[in-house]
Amino acid sequence: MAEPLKAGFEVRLANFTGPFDLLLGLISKHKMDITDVALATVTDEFIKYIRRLQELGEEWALDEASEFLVIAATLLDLKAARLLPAGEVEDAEDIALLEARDLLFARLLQYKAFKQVAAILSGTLESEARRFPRQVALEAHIAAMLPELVWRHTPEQFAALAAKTLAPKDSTPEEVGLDHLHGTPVSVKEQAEIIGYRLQHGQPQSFRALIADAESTLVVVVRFLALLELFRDRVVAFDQPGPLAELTVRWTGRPEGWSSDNMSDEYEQSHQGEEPL
Amino acid sequence: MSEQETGGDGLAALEALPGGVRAALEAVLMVIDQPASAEELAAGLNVTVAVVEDLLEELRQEYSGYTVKAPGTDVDDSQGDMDTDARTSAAPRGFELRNVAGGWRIYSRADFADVVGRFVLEGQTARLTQAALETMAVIAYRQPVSRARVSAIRGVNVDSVVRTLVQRGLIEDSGTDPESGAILYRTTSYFLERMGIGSVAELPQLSPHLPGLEGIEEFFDAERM
Amino acid sequence: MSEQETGGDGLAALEALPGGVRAALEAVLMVIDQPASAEELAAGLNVTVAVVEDLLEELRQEYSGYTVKAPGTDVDDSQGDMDTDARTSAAPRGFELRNVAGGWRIYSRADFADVVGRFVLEGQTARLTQAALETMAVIAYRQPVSRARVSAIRGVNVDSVVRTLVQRGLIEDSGTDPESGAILYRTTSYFLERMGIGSVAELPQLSPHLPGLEGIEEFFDAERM
Repeated sequence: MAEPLKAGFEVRLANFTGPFDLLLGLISKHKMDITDVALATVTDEFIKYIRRLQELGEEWALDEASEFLVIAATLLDLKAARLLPAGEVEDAEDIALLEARDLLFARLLQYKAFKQVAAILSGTLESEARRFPRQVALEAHIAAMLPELVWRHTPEQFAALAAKTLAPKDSTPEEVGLDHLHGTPVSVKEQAEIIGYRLQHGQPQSFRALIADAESTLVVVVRFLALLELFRDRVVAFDQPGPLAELTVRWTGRPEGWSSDNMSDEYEQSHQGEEPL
Repeated sequence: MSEQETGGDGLAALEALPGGVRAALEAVLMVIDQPASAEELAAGLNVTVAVVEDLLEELRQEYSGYTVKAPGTDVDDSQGDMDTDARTSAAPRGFELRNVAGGWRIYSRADFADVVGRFVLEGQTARLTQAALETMAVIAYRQPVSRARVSAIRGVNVDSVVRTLVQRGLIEDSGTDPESGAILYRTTSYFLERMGIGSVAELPQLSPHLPGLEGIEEFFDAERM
Repeated sequence: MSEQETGGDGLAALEALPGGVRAALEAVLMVIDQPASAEELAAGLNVTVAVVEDLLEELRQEYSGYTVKAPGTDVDDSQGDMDTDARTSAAPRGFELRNVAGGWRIYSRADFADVVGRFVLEGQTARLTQAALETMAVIAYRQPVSRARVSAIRGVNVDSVVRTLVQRGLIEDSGTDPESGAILYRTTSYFLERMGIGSVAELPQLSPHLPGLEGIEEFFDAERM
């Protein structure tokens, strides 16, 4: 168990390739049907397993561990619900719990399906690997018919090409979209001013309306931060009837006594000397 | 298929050679290093696609030990089968002709894998890990698909596994998602070759493994991204 | 050659397979790239050299259109032979088995050089593709290097591109890696000639283009397999 663990989270998982795999493993160990609500009985083991991984891992890869934690949390919820006296579904919390359970089952079933077809693909790949394609070098008399190669690269051009090709590629290009962050400076103060102006000179507005004209996700985020700042400065108030329901923002400050200059400028300070946010 | 419908010229020229068009087709099959479609072969031989298709099928059967009538006279298959069993050509050859990934290609017969493997280390690929297989499966059935979606289905980060699959030539970049800008991946024709199938439509059905979850994709799409 | 002089075991095992030792030999011959000697073939098939030599001669003749009896197994041949002469085996195949410089390999039949050449040249260009150039660059600066390493550096499968470069005479096999057994490639003198330099030592240094990349090899090695 305590072998040198270097290569990442999956190695530490020994036989499991992810949280669903672990969950499926535990379920089949208990000979349970996946859709059985008694899923809660594997919760302890699941948590225990994660704890053990945590103890083993020098640097517990947060990124990959988070999925385990999400599932562990859902399992705990289910277990808690089971411990409580059975009753009618009454409030939003009960419904959320049921949804969480269904979501977990659905994801688990989906994963199980892919695991099954992966096993089929594996079998096919293995039996197909017993056939070797003929792929031999072109016979000399045929190769001789190929047109003479056009080669126009000077050694220097060739070296430049080699340098470019050998340069390490960013391993996760998909996640590197930071360019636009540095390209478009968006200031919390500026956005607070925009929001402040709209709210002072109009009716209470929903958050949705306040970000309707935001040209990028970054602006949405910054407006949200600006709202938090305004809230701390006690010039706005929020109304929200329930979780994830529409968020309405109203102006509660004195009509004219506010300007963004008075704003606590934690954001601007913390970013001084760096690229604009 | 169209402009050479007669196929007469090509046929006439090649028929003059020993073995005729059939042997010429075999000769071409000897030098290709990736599957060639009937259309490509027909164009190269300057005969019609129909002629090539008949010949390919004839060679395929012959290599597998079914007796087939000589060249052009491919008709009497039913009759041929009768007295076939005991004859020389009834023993399969050591190689086979297969239609895989949209093209035809010669392979050594699977029966002899152990012996052939001693000579051909090349192209023998290490087995995929369980994580790679599962990732491969999700991509095969959900393509084109982003790493984020594959991650969501498998519950773990798949970045390094995806990179390995790309290097192995089993999947490739197929552009970016117009909304998220994420790179989308799809399987390659090399994947089809390795699977011995003509197209992804021939993959085993996923639905029998997914009881009553027909709408699940949309569900997750909405929920995830 | 020596310790298996009886060849009994190997024969027995292979004879049980459809087509027997003969088909096994065909299977090997069909997929090997480098010609193999009778001794090597015998060792791989685990039969005596004499058996292999007989079979090689038999196959050679058969591919060239001489009707040959099937191996030891040819039970009903007398009966089969009657109506055989006009049949398939009398026409030469499109391929031939040749012994060149002490090694055996299957080639396309020389008669069909024109049609084969036309097929191969179709779509061939005199220029290297960008993918081929990049692969060439990696091999030139990292030689001797295996395809797996080039794949890792380029992030894509390079098998077919490497084959093209070999075919173009720009790179060649330089033995195998003692650890992995993978084939290593290096540049040829033809490449130097085309570059107009005397040796690979004259290739421009990469450092001006690539500051601080000394550790790059280790990076890729560690990160891959």
